[in-house]
Amino acid sequence: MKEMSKIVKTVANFVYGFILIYGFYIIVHGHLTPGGGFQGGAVTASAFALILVSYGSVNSKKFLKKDIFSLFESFGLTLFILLAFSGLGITFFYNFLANYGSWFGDAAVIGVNPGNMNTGGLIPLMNMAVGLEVLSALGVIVLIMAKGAEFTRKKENS
Amino acid sequence: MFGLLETGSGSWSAIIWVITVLVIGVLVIYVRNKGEDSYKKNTEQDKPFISGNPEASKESSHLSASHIYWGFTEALKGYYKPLVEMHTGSINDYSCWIITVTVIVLIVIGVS
Amino acid sequence: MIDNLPYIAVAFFVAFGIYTLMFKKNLIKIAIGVCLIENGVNLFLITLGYRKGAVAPIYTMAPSGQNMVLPTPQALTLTSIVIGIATTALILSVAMMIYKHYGTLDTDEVRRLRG
Amino acid sequence: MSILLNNSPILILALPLLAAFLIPLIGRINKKTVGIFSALVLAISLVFTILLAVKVITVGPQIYVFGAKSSGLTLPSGLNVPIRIMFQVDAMGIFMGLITATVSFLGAIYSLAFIKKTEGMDNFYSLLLLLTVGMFGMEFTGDLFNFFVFLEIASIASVALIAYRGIDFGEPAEAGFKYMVVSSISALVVLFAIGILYGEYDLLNIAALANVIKYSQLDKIALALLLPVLAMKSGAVPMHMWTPDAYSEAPAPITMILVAASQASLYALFRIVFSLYNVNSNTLAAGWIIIIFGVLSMFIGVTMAIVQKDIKRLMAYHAVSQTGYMLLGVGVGLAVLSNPVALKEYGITSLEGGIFHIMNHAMYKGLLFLTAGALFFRTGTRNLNKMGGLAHSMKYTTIFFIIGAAAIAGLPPFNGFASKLLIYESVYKFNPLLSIIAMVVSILTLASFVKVFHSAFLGPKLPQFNDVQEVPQSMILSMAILSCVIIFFGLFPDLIVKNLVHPAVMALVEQVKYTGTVLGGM
Repeated sequence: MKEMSKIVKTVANFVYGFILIYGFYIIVHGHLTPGGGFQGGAVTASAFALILVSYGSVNSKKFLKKDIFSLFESFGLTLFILLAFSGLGITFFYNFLANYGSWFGDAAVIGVNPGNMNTGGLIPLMNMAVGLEVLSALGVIVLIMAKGAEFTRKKENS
Repeated sequence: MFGLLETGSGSWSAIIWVITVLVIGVLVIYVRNKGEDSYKKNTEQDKPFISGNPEASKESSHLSASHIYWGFTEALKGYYKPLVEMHTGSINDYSCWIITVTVIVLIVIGVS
Repeated sequence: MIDNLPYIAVAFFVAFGIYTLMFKKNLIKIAIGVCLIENGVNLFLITLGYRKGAVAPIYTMAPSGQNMVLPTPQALTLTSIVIGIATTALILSVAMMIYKHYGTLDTDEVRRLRG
Repeated sequence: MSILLNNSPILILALPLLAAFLIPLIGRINKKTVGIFSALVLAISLVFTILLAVKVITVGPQIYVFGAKSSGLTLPSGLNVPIRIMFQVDAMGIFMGLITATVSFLGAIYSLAFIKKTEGMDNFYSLLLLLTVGMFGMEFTGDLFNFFVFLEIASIASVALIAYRGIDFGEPAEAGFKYMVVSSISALVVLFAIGILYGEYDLLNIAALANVIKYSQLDKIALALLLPVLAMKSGAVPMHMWTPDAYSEAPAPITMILVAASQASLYALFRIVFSLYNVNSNTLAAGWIIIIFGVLSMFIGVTMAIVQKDIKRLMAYHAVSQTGYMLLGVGVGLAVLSNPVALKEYGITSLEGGIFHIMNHAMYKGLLFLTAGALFFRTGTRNLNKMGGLAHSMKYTTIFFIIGAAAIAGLPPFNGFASKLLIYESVYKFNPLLSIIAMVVSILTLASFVKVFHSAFLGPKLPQFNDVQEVPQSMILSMAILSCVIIFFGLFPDLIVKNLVHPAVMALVEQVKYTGTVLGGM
């Protein structure tokens, strides 16, 4: 992909941070509001896609590295499955942190509530693991597809 | 020991079968050994007799796969031609078959 | 009639998807056909859980005393969307690989395996 | 120890899942260890499966609930619904689980030597483990939506594995594309049917659904949608076209696992018609549909196999044909399900034949695909016309091929004969014509394997294969294990039928056994 005009790049620079923050917001509030790991991760990954489109695949290689993305991907997945394993004393996926008082351990109010962040037990942690996984996995997909598009363009030109 | 597998109208035991085959095999070998023994190794008895023609080289005598059952497929040409043509390899046809069969099954189950 | 509108939309989605799968000759269009059917099925699931005049099933700052729609189909739909993303990404990447080797996306030519 | 044993239904899945996610991390440190690591994990999983099988056969069906102590959730109104995701492992599920565990473990061992390329090798093993997880999940789950998720996991992983060589060659990518499209159609149709059932009964748990199902018009539609697409995933004619493409282009160990994956779909089909619908539905119609799928698969599969030149494609058509036997046996059992006299007289036997054939087929077809992979590994071609005289240099492979071919053709004393005998004799009482077709197909199977044997192994040593050697030890090991299993099953079929197959059949036939374990424990 080629670099786009200066206007696009400036706007992308400006918007990039906001999209990231919004994505992380969705990930962290996954247990309270619509959204969660996957949705937030997808939003975050769209920021990477924006950078890729506006700066072109050659320039964006400096800050979007496939290697780091795939490392984070397997890290997030492993974290998720380890969290699931951690409840194995009772059953797999058992939410032992909920209502325990410590991390995300406040008892959730049944019914209408103001939305206390500090509830949910393992669920917010799992959301974060999934969010990490999804943002990096979609980042890898976007990068690989950009690489493939490069190849097909070369083939069409020749 | 000879665990019998009940098949509803009889039973089957592989062990008995193996023992029977071994017994018959021993008998056959015994009978065969009683026969005339005029064969001698490494004489001209070993060579194939092709009406005096020279023997073809071994490499050229190998029969490749598409020649085997040529007669079978040739005789059933009317069956094979449409069947092979049915496997077009086009993804559109694959989905066509799935949809068609699903519709037929829907009708059959719905009516029954 | 107006209540059944989502189901009619589902029928259209699925019908167009099936049409695309059966008659369109481009691999990318076939990927689009799969996406269409998937969206139709997702819409079907969402509609199953909808109750008229109900609000979203989120208790955070929820208006009290109102009916909520069924959350289970929404969870199912979310899962199915996630799976759908993976499927679509995989179909498109494989289509790219096919284009790399065959130089075409026409289904009539992408059939070296047959017979 | 007991905590491990109590959690064994999930550990069978979760350990390969954890390993699949860890492998990319391990692969960064040392690429060579990933294969041994995944084989090790699958071995542990196999051990757990055997332990669980002993428990299920002796104690009874096991229920494993995710994230809670009991399967039900009592609402404030007093209504008790089985809302949680759960695994329900009965004799039939564990029967399939044993097949999956064995096959994937041997596939991993075989891959140690077979997959030579180091680039992307960690991804290969990750996907292999994910495919195993998907298959286990399909076999153990007691929840319809969960079944859909595992179906998709298995099909996505298998597509990625089929197209694994697609970077270098075009054909694997093509096969992967076709398989992906048909399997996503089938998965979406399954999801649609699940949506129909959910909309009608507000339940996703199979046992709870089976308890309330009425066979209304909507249920009929759901059944009619589920039946053909699951038959398609297991490769029934006339929707079998993806099978030869996918099986021939995947790497050989993956093809062996794909056979087991298609049987997992077959298991789901049986689960739907037996455990979910059972006698509530019109079993005669459903049974005859399955029988017709079976007969078509048997006959068209084997006749197409005779004219093939590609060795793996030929074997893939045989896989279609052998699937027909299973469908025939189980279809006859289903058709007489609501007739207790006929069920007792020949229905159970026919079901036993069909179910036993699933395991036998996974073993001998796996062995045959592995020998085909061994030929490809050494000669670099799959074309039978270019092969010849390989028995001179690959003695072990030849022996294994003979064992596999004899088993698939139903020659005594190998295992194929035992299950085919059960099918022939019981189906003959149901309808003689079907039995005769089955026998003819068996003869044609033998004929086409004679062709493969003659053109690949017999004949003079060809000059271009002068430096061909026997395959590496890990490949021989996995083929040898499969051969031993085949011979053991062939010599003592009664042991297997009595201890594994008969409980599995009864778990299918007696619906109460399936529903009772969930609803009784609530």
